[in-house]
Amino acid sequence: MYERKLGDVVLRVEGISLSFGAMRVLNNITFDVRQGEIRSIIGPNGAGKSSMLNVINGVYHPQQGTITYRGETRDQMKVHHAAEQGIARTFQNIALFKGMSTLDNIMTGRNLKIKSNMLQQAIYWGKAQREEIEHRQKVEQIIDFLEIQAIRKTPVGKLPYGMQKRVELGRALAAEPDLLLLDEPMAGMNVEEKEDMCRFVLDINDEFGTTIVLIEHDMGVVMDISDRVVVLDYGVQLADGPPDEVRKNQAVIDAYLGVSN
Amino acid sequence: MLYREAGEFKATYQADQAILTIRQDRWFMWAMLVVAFLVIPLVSSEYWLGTIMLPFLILALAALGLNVLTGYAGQLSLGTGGFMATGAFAAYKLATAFPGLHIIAVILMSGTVTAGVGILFGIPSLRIKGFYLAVATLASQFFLIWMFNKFGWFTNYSSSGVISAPPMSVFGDNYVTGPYATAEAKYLFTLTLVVLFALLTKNLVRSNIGREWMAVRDMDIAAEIIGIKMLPTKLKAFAYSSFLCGIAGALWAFIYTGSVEPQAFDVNRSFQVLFMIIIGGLGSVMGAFLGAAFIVLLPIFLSNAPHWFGLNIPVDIISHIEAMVFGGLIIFFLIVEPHGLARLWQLLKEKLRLWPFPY
Amino acid sequence: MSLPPDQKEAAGKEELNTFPRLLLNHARVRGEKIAMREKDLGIWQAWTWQQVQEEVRALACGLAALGFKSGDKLAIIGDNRPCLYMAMAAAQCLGGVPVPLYQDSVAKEMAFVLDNAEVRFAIVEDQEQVDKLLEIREGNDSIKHILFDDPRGMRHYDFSFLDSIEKAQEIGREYDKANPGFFDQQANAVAGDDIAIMLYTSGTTGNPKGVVLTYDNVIITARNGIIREGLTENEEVLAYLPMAWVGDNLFSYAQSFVAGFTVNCPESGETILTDLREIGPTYYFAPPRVYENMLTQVMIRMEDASRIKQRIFHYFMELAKRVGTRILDGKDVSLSEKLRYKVGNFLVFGPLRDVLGLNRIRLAYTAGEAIGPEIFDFYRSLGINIKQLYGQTEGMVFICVQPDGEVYADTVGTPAIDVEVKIDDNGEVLYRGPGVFHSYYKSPESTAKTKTEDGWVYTGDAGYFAENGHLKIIDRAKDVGKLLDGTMFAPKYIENKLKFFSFIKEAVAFGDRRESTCIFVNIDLEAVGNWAERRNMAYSGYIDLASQDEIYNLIQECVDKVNEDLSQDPLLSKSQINRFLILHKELDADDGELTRTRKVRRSFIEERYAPLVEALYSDVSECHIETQVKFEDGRTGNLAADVKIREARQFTPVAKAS
Amino acid sequence: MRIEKSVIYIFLSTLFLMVAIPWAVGQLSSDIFFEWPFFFEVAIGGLLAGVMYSLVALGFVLIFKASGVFNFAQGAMVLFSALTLVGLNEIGLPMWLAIIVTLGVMLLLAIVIERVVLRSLVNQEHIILFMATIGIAYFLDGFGQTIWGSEVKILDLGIPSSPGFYFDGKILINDFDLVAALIAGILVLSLALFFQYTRIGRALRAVADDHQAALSVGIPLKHIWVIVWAVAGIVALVAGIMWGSKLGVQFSLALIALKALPVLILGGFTSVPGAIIGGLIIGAGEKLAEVFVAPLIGGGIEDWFAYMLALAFLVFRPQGLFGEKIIERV
Repeated sequence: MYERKLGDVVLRVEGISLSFGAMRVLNNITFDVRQGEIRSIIGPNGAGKSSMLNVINGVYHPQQGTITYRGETRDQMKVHHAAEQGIARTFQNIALFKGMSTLDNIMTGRNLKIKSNMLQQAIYWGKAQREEIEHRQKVEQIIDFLEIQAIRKTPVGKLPYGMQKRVELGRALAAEPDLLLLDEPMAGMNVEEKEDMCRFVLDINDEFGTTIVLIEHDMGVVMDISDRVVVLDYGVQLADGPPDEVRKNQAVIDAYLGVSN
Repeated sequence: MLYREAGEFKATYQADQAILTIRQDRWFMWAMLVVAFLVIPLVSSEYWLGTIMLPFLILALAALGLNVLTGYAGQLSLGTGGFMATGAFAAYKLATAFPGLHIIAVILMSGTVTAGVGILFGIPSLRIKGFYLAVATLASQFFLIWMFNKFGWFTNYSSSGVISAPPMSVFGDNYVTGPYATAEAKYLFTLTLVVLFALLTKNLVRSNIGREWMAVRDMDIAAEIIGIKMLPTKLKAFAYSSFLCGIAGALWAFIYTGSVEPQAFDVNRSFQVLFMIIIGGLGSVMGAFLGAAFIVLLPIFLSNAPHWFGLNIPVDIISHIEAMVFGGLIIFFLIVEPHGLARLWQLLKEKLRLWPFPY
Repeated sequence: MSLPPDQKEAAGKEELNTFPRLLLNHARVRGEKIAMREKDLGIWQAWTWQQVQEEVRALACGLAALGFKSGDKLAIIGDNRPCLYMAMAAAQCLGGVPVPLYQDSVAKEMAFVLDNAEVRFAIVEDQEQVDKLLEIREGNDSIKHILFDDPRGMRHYDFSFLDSIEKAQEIGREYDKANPGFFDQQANAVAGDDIAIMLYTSGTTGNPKGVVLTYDNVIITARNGIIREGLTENEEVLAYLPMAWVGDNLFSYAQSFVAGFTVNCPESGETILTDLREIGPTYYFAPPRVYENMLTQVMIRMEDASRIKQRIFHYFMELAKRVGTRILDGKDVSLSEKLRYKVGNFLVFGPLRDVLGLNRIRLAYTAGEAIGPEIFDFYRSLGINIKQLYGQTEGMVFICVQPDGEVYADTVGTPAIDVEVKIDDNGEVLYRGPGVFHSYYKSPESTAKTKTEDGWVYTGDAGYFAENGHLKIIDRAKDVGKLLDGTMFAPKYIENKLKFFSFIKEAVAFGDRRESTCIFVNIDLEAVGNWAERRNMAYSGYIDLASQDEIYNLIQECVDKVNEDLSQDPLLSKSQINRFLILHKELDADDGELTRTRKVRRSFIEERYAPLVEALYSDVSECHIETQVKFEDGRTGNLAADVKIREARQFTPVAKAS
Repeated sequence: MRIEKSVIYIFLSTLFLMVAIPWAVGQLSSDIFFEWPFFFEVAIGGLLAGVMYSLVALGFVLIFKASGVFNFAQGAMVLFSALTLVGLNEIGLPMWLAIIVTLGVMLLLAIVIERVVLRSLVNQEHIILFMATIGIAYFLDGFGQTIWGSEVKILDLGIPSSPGFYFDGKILINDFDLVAALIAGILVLSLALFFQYTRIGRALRAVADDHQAALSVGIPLKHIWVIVWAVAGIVALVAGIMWGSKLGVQFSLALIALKALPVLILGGFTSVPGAIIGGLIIGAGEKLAEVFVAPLIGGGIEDWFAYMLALAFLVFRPQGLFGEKIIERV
C-alpha cells in the first residue's frame, strides 16, 4: 500500500578498526546508514556488534577509520557530543537507573532539553515547574506509546526483564533522537515480547521517522523489519545489503551454521 | 489502615508531582510543623532546646548536605567536618570583618564560600571513584582543619585558636547569637532555616538536577550516554552539599556553641554525619532528619541509662561502653535495614496503605 | 426525590425528554460542572458540560458536513472513551441513531450488525477497529465514512473516507459558522418518541437482534431509576463495561445525561483496578463476575498475610457476617456488637473498601446473572450497599430492583417505578412499562413474538413471586426442561449454584430429555492454581491442572454440596447431578462457546463436545477428545486431552412439604 | 605481575622529586638546613617508618582483596590486639604465651565478625559493609579499653631503642626502626610466599578476582573470609606490637589506620606490593616534607601531607599505582 523510500546518508563509518591491547575487536568496518531506514548489524555473539555501537556513540575510540555523522567527519565520536547530536541508544544488558521509577527514568532521558537552572529548580516555581510539566506531558506520550501506563510509578528494579527493556527504549525515545541505536532489543524475550518490540521499533521508525540502527544475534526477527543489514563475524564484515540478498550470501550462511542458530 | 485514598485522583500534573500526594500525609506534615514551631518552643525546657534540639537541627542540615552528595549523587565523602569548619570560620571572618552584615547574609555567604571550597575538592571526583574518592575527601578534611589551626588569620590571631560569635540579631533586639540570645530565638531561627533548606533540597532532588544526580549514582556511563555531563553534575552536587554543610557549620559555631575551635569539626564529626545518613537512609531527605535524631539522642540516652538503673560507673568506662554499644547498634541497624530508618518508615507506610493486604 | 431542580420539574414534561435537549440544558444550568473524565497521559483529563456540548456540537456539524442525515445509523466501536460517548450524543443531535458494537468482536460478527443496521457512518477508537472495518468494507462499501480517535499506526492509510475525529470537528466548526442555528434547530427537532439508540443483543442463539429504543424508553426509565434510588448530580461512576451493552448505556450515558453526574473512563484495560481506586465511584454497576473476581482476589491476597492479620481479618469478617448486613439495613443490633463493628470498620472493613476503591459507594448494582449468596453478603456485610436488579435490553434494564432494607441474595426485588410484572401460566415472567422497547430492528415477527399488542414483554425467564412479594428467577424459560422422569430441570439454576464456588469458573448442565443431570466444569485457573501452589502441586497449565485427581476431589466437594442444596428444593430435588467432568479447555467467546456477555451457549457446547456428553451418559470413566481452538492472534490449533469423569454423591430428597 | 610503563615513570619521577625538591629548597631558602648525609638520614628514617605504615595498609589490602570490604576497623584491630597483648602480659602471662593467646583472640574475633556481621550483610553494597566496619571499629575501641583500661601502657620487647648507631659514621639510624623494619619485612615476605605457594593463599587471590573462582578452588566463601580476617588480625597484632613498643599502647594507635589510608590509595586497594611501596613512598615523602618543606608553611603538616601526596598520585592513576584498571563495559 505504501512504498518505503530511503533518504540520504546520515551516518557513515569508514574503515573502522578497534582493538583492546592485543585483542582486535573490529577490523576495517565500513557501512552507511540512510535517513529514515532501519539498519541492522547482525552477527554471532562476540562478533563486535556492541563495540560497533560503542564506537558510533563515542564510548570506544577506534584506532583507525572515520565516522561521518550529519556531514561532519571525525576520527572518533565523543559521548556527550553524540548525545547532543541526537544519537540515543539502548543497551544489551539493561542500563536503567535502578533507584528511580519508570517515569523518572524516562524523564531523565530529556535532561538535555531542560533549560531551567539549579536555583529555579530549587525554588520549583515558574519556569522550573512549567518545564517539569511540559516534559512530563512529552514523557506521558511516550509511556502511552509504549503501553506502559500500568508501571508508570513502579521502581524499575522491580520490573520484569521485558518491561525494563521497554522502559529503556522509552528513555532513549525521550531524547527525541534522530538516530536510535538499539543493542539487542529482543535478546532474552519470549515470542510475544519479541513481537511487541518489533511493533514498537517499526512504529517508532514510522511515527517519528527515526533512523534506527539495530543489533541482533539471531537473524530471524531482524530480517523481516530491517531495510538493510550488515553482517559481522569476529570483527570482520561479511556482508552488507538488503535482507534477502544477505540471506543468500554464502559467507553469512557458513558463519551462522558455524554458531548453529 | 489509617489511609483512605479512594477518590483522591489527580487532575493536573502539579497535583501529581506534588511532594506529598496523599491528603493524610499533607495533614501529618502540617501537624508536624505546628508542633515544631509552636508546641516545642512552648513546652520544652532551655536544656532541651539548647542542647538537644539545636544540635539535632544543625546536624540534620549537615546530614542533608552529605545525603545530597553521597545518597543522591553517589559520591562517598568523609570531608563533612572540614566543610562545616569552613562554614564556621567563613562566618566568623565575615561577621568580624563587616560588623554591619546581617546574620542571614553572613550565614548564606559562608555557605557560598564553603560551596566554592567544595567545588575545589570535588574536582578529583571526575577521575576518582568509590573508596578512593572517600579517602581523597579525607585529605580535604585534614587539610582544612590543619589550615584553620595553623594560620592565625582565620581566628583573628586569638591565642586560644577559638572563635566566638559576636552578638547578632535577626531584627530589632531579637538576638540569636551572643549572651542576649534566648534559646527560643535560637531554636526558631535555626528551625526556620533548616525547614527552608529541607524544602529546597526536596525540590532539587525531584527536579532535573536531582534525576541527573541519581542517574550518575545508579549508572554513570549510561547517564553520560544520554547526555548528562559528569563534571558539572558532580560539581553541582559537591557545591550544594558543601553549601549546606557550610551553613550547618556556621550555625553550629554561631547559634549552638557560640564559640568553637577547629577540633569541633575533626574527622569524627565527618563520621558522625555519615552515620546519620546511613542510619537515616541514603537518598532520602526525611532520612537525614531521622538519622540525626537517632545519632543525637542515642549518646544522651546511653550516658543517662546507667543512672536510671541506679548504677554508677566511672565516667571513662561509660564513654567506652557508649562507644561499644554505639558500634554494636550501628551494625545491628545495618543488618536489620541496610537502607535505613527512612526505608522502614516507607515500608510501614506502604503496609498501612495496603492494609489488610500484605501486598 | 433528589433530582436536580431543573430535572424535577422536567420529569414527565416535554422540555427535557431527549438527550440533545438534556445536553443543551446541562450546558446552560451546570456548564462548569465536570461531565466526563478520562485518565489519559497520567492524569484525569476532564470535560465540563459546556465543553461536552461544544465538542458534540462540533462533531455533529462535522458529521452533517460529511453527509450524515437524520435517521442515519452511526456505528460506535471502542473502549469507553469520552469522545465515543460524545459521538453518541452527536448522532442523536442530528436525529441519527448510534449503534454501539462490542469492540472485541471479530470482523465477521461486526459485518452482520453493520449490514443489518444499514450503518453508513462509523466512529471508532483506533487502528485495530479501523482495520476490521476496512476488511468488512472490501465485502460491501455501505459504510460511507469512518472517523477514528487515535491515529497511531495509520499514518500511511490514505482513504478518502477515513478521517480523525479532530478533523471532522474542524470541518464541523467551519460548518457551524457557515450555518448558525443549524445545530440547535436539529437538536431541538428531535422528539421524545424518536429512536434514541439501537443495541444489539448477542442472543444466546442465532444472529444478534437490534433492539430499537426511543428517547422516552431510555430517558423515562433512567429518570425513574434515579428517583427511586435518590441519585444526585454529584455521583461519580466508572465507565468500564462494553459500550454496546445496555447496562453501560444506562448507567454511564443515559443516567449521567439525566442527573448530570460525572462519568469516568479508565486509562486502559489493565489499569481498571487502580483507576477504580483513584476515582472511588459513588454509584457502581458490575455483573456478578466482577464482584466474584474481586472477592477471589481478596481471599487470595489474604492467604499470604501474616498470622495476626489473618486472625484480625477473619474475626471481624465473622462479626460482619452476623451483623454487617443488619446494620446496613438499619435493623437493630446489640450495642456491644455495634461497637465491635465500628472497631472492625476501622481495622478491616474501611481499609478493605478503600483498597478496593469501593469506599465512597452509595449504591452498587449487580445484575445479568444470579450472584452467589456469600459473595453478595460479603460486600453488604462490609457496609457496601450492593443490590440486585433484574432487567434486560428490551426493557432498558429496569424491571425489578431491590428496595433499600429488603435485599435478599436469592430474589431480584420488586417491580421498578411504573413497571408491571406478571407470571404467565407456564411460569414465564412478563413485564410492561415505560422502558419497553419499540421493536426489533427489521424483524416484526420476532418483535411480535416477544411483545404483545398491549405492551407486555416476554422475558424468556422462568420465575415466581416469593411470599415477600419479591420476584425470584429460576432460569431461562426455554432452557427449563424436564428429565425423562418428568422432574423439572433448570440448568442455569444448577450452573449458577456451581459457579458460586470460587473454584468453578463456568459450568454447563445437561439433562433435558435425558435420564439424569450431568455437567461440564471449568475450574477457575487463578483460584485453583493458587490452591494447588499452596499445596505445592506442580502443574504446567490449565489442561494439566484440570486433569489432576486432587482437583477432581476439590470439585467433587462442590458438586456434592450443590446436590445437597438441590435435595432441599421440592421442585428440583430429583435433578441432582449424576456425573461430572472437568473440561480440558476454558470456554471462550472467541470459540463461540460463550456469548460476548459470557453466557454459556449450552446447545452449541453440546454439539461441539458431543463425544464428552456421550461419555457422561455412558459409564466410561475417561474419554479422549480433540478440539480446534482459536488463539489470541487468530491462528487456530488442535487441543487433545483425556478427560476423566466422576460420579457425584446423591442425597435423599427432603419430604415434600404439602 | 605485569607492571605498566606508566607506573615505572611515575615511580621514577617521584624518586627524582623526593630528592630534587629538598635539595632545591635547601639551596633557595636560608632557614632550611640541607646536607646530603642529613638528607639520607631523614630519608632512611622515613623509609623505615614507611615499612610500619605498609604493615597496617597490608591488613586493609588483604581484606579488601578477598572480600571487597573496606575494613575501617583495621586500626581498631591494631589497638585491640596491642591492648590484649599488654593486658595479658600484665596479668602475668609470659610474653611468648601472651602473644600466642592474643593470636587466638584475633582468630576468634575473625570468626565472630564473619558470623555476626559479614554473613548477615553478604552482597550488600560496599558502602554498607564499610559502615559496618566502622561500627566494628567503635565496638573494638570501646571493648578493648573497657577491659584493659585506657591509660597508656608500656610494651617492652627488649629491642634496644635509640640512640642508634652511625652508618659509615655520618648517618644516624634508629636501630629500633631497623629491627621493626626487618620484622615487618619478614612478615611481608612470608605473606607473599603464603599467597604464592599455599592452596589457601591461591584461593584467597582467586576470590579477589571472582567469588565463583573461589568456590571452584573448593573452599567455602565463609571460611575464606574467616581466614583473611584472621590473617589481617595477625598483621594487626604485629603492627600493634611494633607501634605499641614505639609509642606505647594507647588509643592513638587506632588512628594509625588514618595513616595507612593514603598508603592504600597510593598503592592501590588490591595490591600487596602496592601497600609496601606505597608505604615506603609515603613514609619517606612525609619525613622529607616534614624536615625540608614544612618549616616554610608553619609545620605540623603530617596530618594531611600523606593524603595530598596520595591525591597527587590519583590524578595520574585513579586506581592507584598497582590497582587494576577498570574498563567501562556497556
